[in-house]
Amino acid sequence: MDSIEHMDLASVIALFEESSLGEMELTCSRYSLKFKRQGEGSYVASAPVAGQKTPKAEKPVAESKSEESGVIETITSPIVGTFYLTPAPDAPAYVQVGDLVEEGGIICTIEAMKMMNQLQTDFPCEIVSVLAKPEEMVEFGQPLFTVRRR
Amino acid sequence: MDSIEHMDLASVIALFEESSLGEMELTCSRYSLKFKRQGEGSYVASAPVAGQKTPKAEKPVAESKSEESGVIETITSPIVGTFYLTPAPDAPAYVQVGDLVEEGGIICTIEAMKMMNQLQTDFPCEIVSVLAKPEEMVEFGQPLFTVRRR
Amino acid sequence: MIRSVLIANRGEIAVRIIRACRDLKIRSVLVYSTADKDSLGVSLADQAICIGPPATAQSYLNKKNIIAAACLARCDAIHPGVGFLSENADFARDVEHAGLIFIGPKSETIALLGNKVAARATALECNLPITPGSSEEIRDLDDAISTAERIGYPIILKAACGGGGRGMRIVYEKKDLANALQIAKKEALAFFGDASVHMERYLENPRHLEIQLLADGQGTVVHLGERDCSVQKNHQKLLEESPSPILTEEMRTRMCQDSVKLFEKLGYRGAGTVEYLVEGNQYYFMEVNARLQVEHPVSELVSGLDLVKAQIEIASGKKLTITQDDVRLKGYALECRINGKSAGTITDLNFPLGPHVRIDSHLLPNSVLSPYYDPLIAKIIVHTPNRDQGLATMLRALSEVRIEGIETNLEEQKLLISSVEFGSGRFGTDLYVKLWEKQEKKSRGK
Amino acid sequence: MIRSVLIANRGEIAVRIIRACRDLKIRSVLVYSTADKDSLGVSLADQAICIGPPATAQSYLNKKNIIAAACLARCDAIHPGVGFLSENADFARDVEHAGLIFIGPKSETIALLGNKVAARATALECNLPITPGSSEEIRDLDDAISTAERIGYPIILKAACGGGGRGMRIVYEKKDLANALQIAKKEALAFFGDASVHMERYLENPRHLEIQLLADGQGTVVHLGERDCSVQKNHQKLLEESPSPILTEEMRTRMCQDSVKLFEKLGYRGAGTVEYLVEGNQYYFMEVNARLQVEHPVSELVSGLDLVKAQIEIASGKKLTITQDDVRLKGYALECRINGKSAGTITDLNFPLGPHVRIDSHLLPNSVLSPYYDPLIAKIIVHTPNRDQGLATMLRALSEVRIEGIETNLEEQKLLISSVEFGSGRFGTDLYVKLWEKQEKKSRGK
Repeated sequence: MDSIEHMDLASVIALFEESSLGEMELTCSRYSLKFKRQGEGSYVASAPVAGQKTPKAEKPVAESKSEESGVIETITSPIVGTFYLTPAPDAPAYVQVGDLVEEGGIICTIEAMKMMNQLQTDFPCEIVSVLAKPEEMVEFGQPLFTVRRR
Repeated sequence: MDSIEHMDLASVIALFEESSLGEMELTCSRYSLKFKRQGEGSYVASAPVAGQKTPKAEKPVAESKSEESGVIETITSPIVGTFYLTPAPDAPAYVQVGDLVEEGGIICTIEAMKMMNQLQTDFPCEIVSVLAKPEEMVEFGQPLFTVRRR
Repeated sequence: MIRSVLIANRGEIAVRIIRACRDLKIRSVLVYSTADKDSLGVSLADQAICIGPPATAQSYLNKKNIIAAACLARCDAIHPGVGFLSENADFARDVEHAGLIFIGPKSETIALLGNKVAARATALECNLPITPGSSEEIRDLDDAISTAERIGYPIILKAACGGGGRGMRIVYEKKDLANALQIAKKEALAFFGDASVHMERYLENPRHLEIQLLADGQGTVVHLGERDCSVQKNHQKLLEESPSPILTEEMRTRMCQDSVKLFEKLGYRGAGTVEYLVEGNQYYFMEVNARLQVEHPVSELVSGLDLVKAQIEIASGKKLTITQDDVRLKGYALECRINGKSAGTITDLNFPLGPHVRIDSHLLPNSVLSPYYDPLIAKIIVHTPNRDQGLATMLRALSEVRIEGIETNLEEQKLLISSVEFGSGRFGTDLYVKLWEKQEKKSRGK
Repeated sequence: MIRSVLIANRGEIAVRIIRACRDLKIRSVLVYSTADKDSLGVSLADQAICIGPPATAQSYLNKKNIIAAACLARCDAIHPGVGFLSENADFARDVEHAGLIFIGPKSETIALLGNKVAARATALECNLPITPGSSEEIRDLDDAISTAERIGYPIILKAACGGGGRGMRIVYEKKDLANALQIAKKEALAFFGDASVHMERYLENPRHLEIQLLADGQGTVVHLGERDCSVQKNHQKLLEESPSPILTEEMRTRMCQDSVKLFEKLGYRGAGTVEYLVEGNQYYFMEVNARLQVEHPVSELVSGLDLVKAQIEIASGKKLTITQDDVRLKGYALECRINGKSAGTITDLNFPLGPHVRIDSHLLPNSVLSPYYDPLIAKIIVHTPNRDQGLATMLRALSEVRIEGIETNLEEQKLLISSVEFGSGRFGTDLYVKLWEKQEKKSRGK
């Protein structure tokens, strides 16, 4: 059985329900709970605990290690630069959603220090969505595309 | 059996249920709990806790409000001063362990600012133990005696 | 020679004094009420003695228990901090009679200055400008009416032995005078045990300035310049700065010289402050605070001196080793008081660090801001070359503060400091109310 | 005019620079590796840009990504902090070529000073005393043997382009010279890409002193006195103080004047330090640190100046508005570095507050002390009237520190500061080892 601090909510509720208790309050460093059986009065409450920083939303999704086909993966930026979907302002895009791309196919360029860095895929895939905004800065690890392995 | 801090919730609940208690509150460095048996009436609790600081050991035990005889109670110092069990250096002690004291009986003196403050009991009791060291400083709220109500 | 100090106070000022003791290698003994048993002060002091329950009358104002504790813990001296017994002449006398050193002025000085009428009279003797009014007690309604005619409305009635805004009544018209006099006398009696009141001209929107002084009681008095404490809410100071943005060098010189003169006349010993009201280019003596003040760090930063250390050294009989010429005021300091607006457990607490920032506080994460006592959480004080940089640094510091679990005045303070009015330096004691009305209007406009 | 600064660093120095930017109302952009995404710097900066994975070669040393980030975030300037790229002449040049301002010396100055042989030669031109040795590269074993004979054993071989203790070999006897020379050359090539080494007399137990300077590159150079950094462990500084307890006024004057002369000769721009070894009443030029240093707060406190602000103002083309006469060094400052001895999550963290104490840190409760980078937790710096009080105040501050979850050097630092040896001011760079041996003996004795 887990220590109190690391129990999941379902287990705590189950224990309370199985018991003959009318009310229960539990506070530990990670959370705080109050239970009261139905019909015991009108009060039902739960209280969060402050502290615990929520993780940042922009956490880059790491590329999946799986080699299975059909798996959805995220392609992230390997450098800091400006993201372009087209080789030139008036040229057509390298890829569009739904395109099938071969291994080594160019999918975008990232401009840094006046250099155009073409990004190639490591594996054959289908473009599922474009995540970065064209002509805007991308940072290291920023998700650019989601793709499906073929 | 685990120490209280490391008990799992199910065991705590079980112990409570097996007992004849109507209510239970438990606070330790890791968590805090309150239980109440079903249909125990009007008591509605609110949880304190937080500051995981363990309460100081010297916390004076509050005098019990109960008027029941036989109850063990602690008599604490109402002032800051030097604790004496005798009215004079060579005189016999006001009380000794085992003595029966009437309401208003003198049990010790506390000297402060060259004044001897005689401490009387509020109720008839038997001296169970002497907790403070004679001729040493006692602070406000410091336990001086444990007594049994008569 | 002081080897051991009993601190008869609590909160951040107790911690401040403990730190000074440690810096001086002096033992510190702190008294505390049961409500403060888990406080930072109790854990930092070399010894801590419980003196009573939460109610101040039975603990922090319990002279007998405090002095007994000092004697039993073999202390040489008692530091009263600010508030509580710090301006209680009887306490100072009892401390002296118990053979201990009272770290503060002589009890006679405290007694004299505690009576507003007597203090005004002494200031007059030193030719300090005082607000037009009676330097004596108002005898009766006729006396009140004629005095009010003479000095002009609005007038303010004050308890002769009062302080802290209590027992004051402002009167704008003659028809309200009789009733106000009656109430003021009743309040004076109720709060201070003395029905005497006196009357002064009421300044509607003055600035509050005060001159910080140090005197050794052996002939040397030095001043550390002024603090401008004009930003207040219900007579409670919120921001204090030095130098004042409105003071001319000429006015500053006169106010400082007057203050030194008064302290010389008083034979004052220790740290103390002369408070003034300023309107336009006129200043008026208001009162002497015969003790350390909450906002003392402002003067510490501009002067580079340590006022608490100085208090202890003066109390131990040392002469001041500095003269006025040695006091070099440098740069600008601003103090911001962070107060709780509710009591309770502070679940998360983070103070700003880094250059130019000093924090005086008695709270840690998971501390409880006690419902029994004043709600000060921390004093944030910055020291910079000038006011413009001081405001920027204070805003930087405030932006790093994190307090969870209780409500605070942090946002109000940010609003005040970033306001055009505070930035300009031109405002009166009504700034808080004005800005708050503005803010309310904005919220309503939405 | 600098309106926006990119900070190419991490940890407490990044936070220090962000605070300076905020005080100057300048926008701050911080680059960070994925390991630092939850750092205080990232949360305090106006913008944060991820530039690579934890490995420094791909993040904090990744010039291309850093400069690209600066351009794309429309920064005017890059502040390199300390360490990493702060003394990399190529980086400074690339920054300049990208049309950005490098907040530091000109790239040529960095290049010149990065070569120990060239730096020694320049110091010699300015008539600075240097340790007996070769001012040129050691050509071969014969050259080594004759040079060693001339200057006397023990000698030290150093990589000409080296630094940080790497590529050094101490030789006590002639018979070990051939082997040592071979290894030193190999290490120099491996670490610094250049096999050149030179030879100096090895001082066995010297003091490390350094003079802090500020120069605007437009003719004005001022010094802020010395820092004594003699307390070290494995060539890493642990404690830094100013003024030094061993320096006579006459020696101080000469060292400061020599340092100013050298910076004038170099046409130096920005903040920089001249390091010296001191033995008895002799001092020897060692090297120039052409950047900000970790221990800069010590000089900030005694001088009342803000070195990071000054760096930014100088970089923006402003002339220094102060002359040497305006620099008034006041009191005593001591810095204590609190380092982690293990990485991990800091479950509880409490820094000391109150008067005379400054804390520079980048950690909060629940922060992770990263295993990838240097283990500095906080710099605690005190400023007091004199050394005796400084030591007392530092011990007071250290006694309030609470760090849980990782191991730290807190107890070692307390031991050092409270030791008779450190208290006396008379000790060498071997103090740490000596005290530790003593402590070990004591423990064994038990």
